Amino acid sequence: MIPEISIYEILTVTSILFFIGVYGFITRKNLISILISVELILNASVINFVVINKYLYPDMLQGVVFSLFIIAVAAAETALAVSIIIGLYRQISSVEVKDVETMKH
Amino acid sequence: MDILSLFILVPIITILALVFTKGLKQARIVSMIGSLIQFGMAINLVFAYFKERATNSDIMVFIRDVVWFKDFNIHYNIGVDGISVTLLLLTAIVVLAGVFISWKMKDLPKEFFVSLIVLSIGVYGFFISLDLFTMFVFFEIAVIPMYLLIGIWGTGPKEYSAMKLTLMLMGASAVLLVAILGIYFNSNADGGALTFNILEIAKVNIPFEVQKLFFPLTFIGFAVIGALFPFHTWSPDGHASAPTAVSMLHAGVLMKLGGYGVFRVAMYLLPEGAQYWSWFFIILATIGVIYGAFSAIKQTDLKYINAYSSVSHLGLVLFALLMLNKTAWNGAILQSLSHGFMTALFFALIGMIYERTHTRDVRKLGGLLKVIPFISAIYVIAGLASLGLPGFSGFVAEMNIFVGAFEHEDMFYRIATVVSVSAIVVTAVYILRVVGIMLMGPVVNEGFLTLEKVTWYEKLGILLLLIPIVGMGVAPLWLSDMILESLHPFIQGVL
Amino acid sequence: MDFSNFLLMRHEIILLAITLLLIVAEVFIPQNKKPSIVHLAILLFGIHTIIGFLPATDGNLFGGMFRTNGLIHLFKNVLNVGVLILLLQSADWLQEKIVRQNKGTEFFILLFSSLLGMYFMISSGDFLMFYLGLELSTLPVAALAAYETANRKSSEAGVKLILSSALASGVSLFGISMLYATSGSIYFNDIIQMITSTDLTILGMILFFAGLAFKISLVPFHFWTADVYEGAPISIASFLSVISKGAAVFILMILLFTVLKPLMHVWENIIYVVAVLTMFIGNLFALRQQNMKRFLAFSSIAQAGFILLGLIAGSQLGTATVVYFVLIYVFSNLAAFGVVQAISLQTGKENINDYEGLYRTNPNLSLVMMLALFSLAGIPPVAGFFGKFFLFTAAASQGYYVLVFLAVVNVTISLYYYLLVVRAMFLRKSDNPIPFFKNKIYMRLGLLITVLGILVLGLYSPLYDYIYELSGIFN
Amino acid sequence: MNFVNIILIPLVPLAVFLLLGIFNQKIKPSVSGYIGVAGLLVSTLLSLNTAYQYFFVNGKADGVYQTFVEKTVWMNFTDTLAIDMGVQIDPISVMMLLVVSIVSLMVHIYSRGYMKGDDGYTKFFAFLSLFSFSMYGLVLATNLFQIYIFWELVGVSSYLLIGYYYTKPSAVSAAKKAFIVTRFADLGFLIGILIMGFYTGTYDFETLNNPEGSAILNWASTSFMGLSVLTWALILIFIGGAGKSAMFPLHIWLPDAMEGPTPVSALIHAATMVVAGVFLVARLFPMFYFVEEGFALNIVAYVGAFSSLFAAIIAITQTDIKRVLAFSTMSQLGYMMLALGVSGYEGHEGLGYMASMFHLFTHAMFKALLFLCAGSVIHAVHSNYLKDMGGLRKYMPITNITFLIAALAIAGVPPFAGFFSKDEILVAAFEHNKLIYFVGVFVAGLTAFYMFRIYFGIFWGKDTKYEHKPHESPISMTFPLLFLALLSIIGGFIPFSEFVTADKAGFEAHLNYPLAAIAVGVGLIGIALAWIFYKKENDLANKMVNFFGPVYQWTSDKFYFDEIYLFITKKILFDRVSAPIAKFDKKYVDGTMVGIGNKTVLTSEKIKGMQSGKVQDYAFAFIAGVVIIALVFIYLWTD
Repeated sequence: MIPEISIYEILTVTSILFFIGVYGFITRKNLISILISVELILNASVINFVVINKYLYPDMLQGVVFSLFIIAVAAAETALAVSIIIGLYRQISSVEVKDVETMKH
Repeated sequence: MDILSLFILVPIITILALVFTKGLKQARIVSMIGSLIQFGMAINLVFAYFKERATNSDIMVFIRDVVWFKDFNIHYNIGVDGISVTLLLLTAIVVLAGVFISWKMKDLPKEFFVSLIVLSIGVYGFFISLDLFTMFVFFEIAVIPMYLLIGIWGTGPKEYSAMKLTLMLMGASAVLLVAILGIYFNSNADGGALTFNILEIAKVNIPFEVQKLFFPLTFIGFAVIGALFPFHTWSPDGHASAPTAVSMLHAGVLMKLGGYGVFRVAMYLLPEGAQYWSWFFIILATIGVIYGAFSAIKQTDLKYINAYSSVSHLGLVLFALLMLNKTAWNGAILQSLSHGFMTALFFALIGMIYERTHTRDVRKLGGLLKVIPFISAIYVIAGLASLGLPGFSGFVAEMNIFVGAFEHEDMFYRIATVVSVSAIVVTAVYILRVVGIMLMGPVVNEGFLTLEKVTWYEKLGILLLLIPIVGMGVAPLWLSDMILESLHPFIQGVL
Repeated sequence: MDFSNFLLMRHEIILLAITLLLIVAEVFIPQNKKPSIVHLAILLFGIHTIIGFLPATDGNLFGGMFRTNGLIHLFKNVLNVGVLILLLQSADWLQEKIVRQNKGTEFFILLFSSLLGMYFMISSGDFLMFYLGLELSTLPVAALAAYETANRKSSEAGVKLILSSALASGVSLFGISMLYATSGSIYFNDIIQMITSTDLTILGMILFFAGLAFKISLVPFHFWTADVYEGAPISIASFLSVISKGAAVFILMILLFTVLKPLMHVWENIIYVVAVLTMFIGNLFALRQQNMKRFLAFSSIAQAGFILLGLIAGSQLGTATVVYFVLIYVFSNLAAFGVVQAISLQTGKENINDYEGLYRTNPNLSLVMMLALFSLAGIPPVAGFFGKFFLFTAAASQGYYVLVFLAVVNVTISLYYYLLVVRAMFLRKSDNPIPFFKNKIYMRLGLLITVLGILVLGLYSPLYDYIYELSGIFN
Repeated sequence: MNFVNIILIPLVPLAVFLLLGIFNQKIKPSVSGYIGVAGLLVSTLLSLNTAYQYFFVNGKADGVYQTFVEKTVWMNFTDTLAIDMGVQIDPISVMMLLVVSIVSLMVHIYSRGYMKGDDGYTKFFAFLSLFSFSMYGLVLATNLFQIYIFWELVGVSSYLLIGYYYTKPSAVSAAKKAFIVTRFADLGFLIGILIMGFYTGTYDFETLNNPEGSAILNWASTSFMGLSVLTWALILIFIGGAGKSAMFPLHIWLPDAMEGPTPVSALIHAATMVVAGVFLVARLFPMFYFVEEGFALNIVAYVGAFSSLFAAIIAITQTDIKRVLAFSTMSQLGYMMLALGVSGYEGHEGLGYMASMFHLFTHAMFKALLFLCAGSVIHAVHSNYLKDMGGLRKYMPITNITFLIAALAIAGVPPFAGFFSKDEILVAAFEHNKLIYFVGVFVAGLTAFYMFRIYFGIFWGKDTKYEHKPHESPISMTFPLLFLALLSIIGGFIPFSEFVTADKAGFEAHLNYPLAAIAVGVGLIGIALAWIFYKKENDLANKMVNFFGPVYQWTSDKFYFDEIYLFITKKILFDRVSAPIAKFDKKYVDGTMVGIGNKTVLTSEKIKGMQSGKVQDYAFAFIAGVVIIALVFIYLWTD
């Protein structure tokens, strides 16, 4: 709860964050950096939850709790993703996104 | 078990029996027995019907109504009137004849007969059901086996023809489905419950706007299988590629579903829509009649000739149905029957000729009367029947249609009638052309001199089909009266 | 709270127990006995499935985070049956995996935890539980998609799935946050009271919807489907296309009909558009597929499009028809995948033209396949026809005749490509057809059940009536 | 009347037909011949009995011949319209019974000799019986639809008999032509029937023909394009009759029909079937006469007159004796038509009607005789062409005599039958329409000329050398000749006007000597000319040919009518209509249906790029989808 910053600024920031993540996801060449962009997207929503909770509905902690869970799940997700990517790397020794286009049409 | 459900049950049992058969001999015996029983039941049904009719004056008799899906108010609801009885008889005869004709089916005989009988189940069910949903189910059951029957046992570009036939008919049934749903959701127009029951819906007066919207869908949905111009193109290719027995069932029975459906559903449930649209479809039907006849002239493949003549003859059925009067409708039903027997007979004969000479190209044939007199003579008779010679069923049907159509008070309809009457000359042209080239004249091919004479099972098949043709032609009174009195309620419903 | 309430979570608890037990077994069963773990798993899960059918009571737990009722219970059973069939069909494949690559147990563990996730997802009472369920059901599948570590395609499938699903869940989380912002709660019951049709709510709903549409693989959120199906092991492909899709459809339906009911005037249009797109795109792509897995992938996309016709009704009729259709779809699609599985297991062939002349060598398999395809295409008298017809009825009941018409056009298109497979199996004669082979008992059992389902479910009307009265709950 | 006997008349031949037709292979030829003859004999006796009963015992009531009808419903159309099957006994039907019976019997007997040794012997007799059955049914018909039914049946039996030598392409095409041309005419007939039934509400001749009946009285009630609909109906029906009776321009089938065996030509294409048209007009005569002051009747008259002239001219130049006879038949039929056309109704006014029927009767006899003679000649020399004949009188005296008698009869030389009937016709024409009268007289002359041309050509003229000597035909063939010759001699003395008249009340007909004299004179001139040209072998004929040049060419080519028809059917109908339709069907109608399918497949090929396999493209599509949906449903589509 920061007095001189209204919820709108923060939500704007999170939205920008979200779209940065999306942009990164779409443009990065490297699978790992795509993962990072995903993290950005998730974090955008995490911040959303916390901020909305704090600014709008301060009497309950649903948003905050939610955000904790999101963080945890995100960690698991990343771990799994990285392991799969490593599995891929073992075969083609590359984590370039252009190397995962064998199946198409 | 009531007398009608047996028409579904017996084929199913036959199929189950077929599953355990080995080889051609057992398969054909089993299916022959099955269709013989069916045939007997059909005959019996006719008498039972007369007995029932004497006491019972409902629109439909032998009604059996079992709730199926109660939330949709879907019932397994069956019953017959004079019209469906005759059509059931037609089906039974054609199927039996078909079994005889395919006596020597070499490749996968068991599967062949199974699919054949599945098809017949669909047809029987369609003719007896009084519930739109059940009707639709049987309709599709009747269509799908055609794909395998043509695709596996056919000749020529069979895969193409089979696919085309199936898709066009299924597309039609898709349109039909929309129409059926439309009728269903307006069946409570008078505040009753939603229902698929034809007799119930007929009592409801569905709003004119709705009828105007859904009649064309219903009509086209059914008429495609009745080879309505310009949706007829599935039938020539389908016929040409199909094996003999299938062509017989296809032209003899399956295409009747169209006319019957139009009559039972489109005309009966949406009468105002029918009146509103009839002029338009009359034009299509008339074109079909003339067009089919003319394009038959130029064909060289026997099966194509008959396919196009079917387009012409069945165009006449739709034409008559659209005239919305009793005589014409009577003619339409009679025409369905007579065309059923005639084309079945034609295709049977063509099949025999093809089996012996290995060609269906008229230009390669000649002088068959000398070498296979029986088949050829029957072919001539069938030809004469199909060009509407008195003494055969075709004449009776066509005269009913023409007289009935001419009774229409609107000049436009009478002119249309005159136009379609002129088809009888064109018919004569293409029939006699084939007879002249193929049967008469000198024997063109030395090989023909040693052709195998007709066999007993072929004779049986032929006679099965020939007798009704002559019977209807010589003494039409009982049949046409039976149909006429079944038509009364419908006429009251429509007009 | 007294512990009898935990009986409401019967499914979840038992499944959890089974999973843990399998982990323990993995530790204790000696190497040479490993294959028997398959029998164990199937046995246990079979028992679990049967127990599932015992009558259950409705109720909530954890202050409404977890709720269950007759329909949800029924649906969990449907999922169980599906998974059981799937296990039966993939048993042989797993055994040889175990023998050759010494892996297998984790398959069950991952599969079951994913199923557990779905349980939680469909009986979730708030967005948190929903989110957890969603993730729990997605992530293990991603791992399973990459199961064949030796196979590049498999890993690629895994990568594509995990990344896309991460994005999807991110987006839908963002949406959920917006819904939270407007309604001030993550509990469905509270949201129902609070929700109003503001732009932010609609935006939130759309974002959230995208997340589920991704799992159901609706256009334009479907692209991952074909690639993942093709790369992943067949069992996983069929798991994705049947079980997870079914679960997602179910929860989407619940949310649309309850929480988002006030926004119906919006989402019915969205669904209209998406349905049309999905049916056409799915069918058009399916037309030209050669690989059976890809083929089924697109066909399953198209099927999802049909399902939306039930959702759009937004009534008890809609609920009933959707559940009924999904139930039938489970059997039909599993049958199709089962045959593909069996053949690819024996010969490694997965292309349509490999199936040429199949009927003459393996009539039974071909017949099963034909039934399955007819059921998917909606040909009477097999179950699929009834499912589709009722879906169309549901749509028509709201006056969407045009939509129904487009749908039946698509039925015709789909019939074309289903018949292409039938053509290959029945019409064509091949010079080197797939030789005759006999399936192992599990596979046969798996196929048998599906065939029975396809034949019986449609004609046996009381089942539908039962579903229909259960469906009253959400309206 | 005893209707059982009458109904048996058609049924016996039918039974014979079924018997011979079904057991075709089993029965041996000689037997089948006897069966056929026996069957016809029974019918003949029954007919004679009927005729006697009707004309002399119980037919008349207060001076007018009654009409007896016995019928039963065959099929119901509407509440009013139905097809009945039955027998109608009145003067013309009884008269026709006699004609058909006698000629048919003679032909049956004759055929036993003529067709001996032909491998289709049984089939032949089966067809003959079928024809006799149909013809009886036709003449006994009680209503338009029944007559139409048997009309078609005689048509088909004629088709079968013309195509009897079915391995001969010419025979096949002739049969086809005959059937299709008549079928085309029947189209008119059928439409006529439809109109008639629709406006009068009945098909029964009794009701239609009743001069006080509603049908005739209200003829003016509805009109179409300036004419009463009934007139249209009658014209259309007459087209049907014209087709069967080979009236111009529907005559083209008759000459080709000579491809059939000669007895067939004698029976069907000379004596019985071809007069069906005349019979039909006579059947509906009251309608023709009363409706719109006989507008339709005039058409009948002029068509008849023109046809008779036209045919007579062509007959002169033909070299195939059967074709000469065919055209002569056509010309005589024209005579009958014009006679009906100029006839009145009441009493002596109805002379033309009576004369027409009279001529029908006598013509049946002598024309059948002519054909049978021709047959026996052809039998002897195995050729139809005059050039192969000559001087046959030495070899076949009986044929020679009988042919001469027949020729004299047709030339209208007293006291032979033809003289009387022809004279009555000319009188009737003279009283009503001078133009037609002159045509008639001219035709009479031409008839005498061409008939004696072939007579001399066959039996006199050059002495052709025959490789094997021609001989007189066996008794089975000569007996019919003699019998018919007898009838051709005495037939004329029957007081026809007592029996067969338009109003069914007999009247006193007497020769009109001046007119008779003119007619006979013209006839004799014709004969004389023929004598000069063809009695002795000389080159006068060729001189004439050269003199006329092109005209001769046209006539001998029958004014190119076959070619015209051929052009219309082959070039226009087949190539300009059918072929395009067939092509259109394949190309466009079918093309569209197939095209829809191909387009779908093509589209799916086009859009495959969407599935690019790049996970980032998928993500982009995902986000784009979300954004677009959001924009659309938040800003555009907000209802």
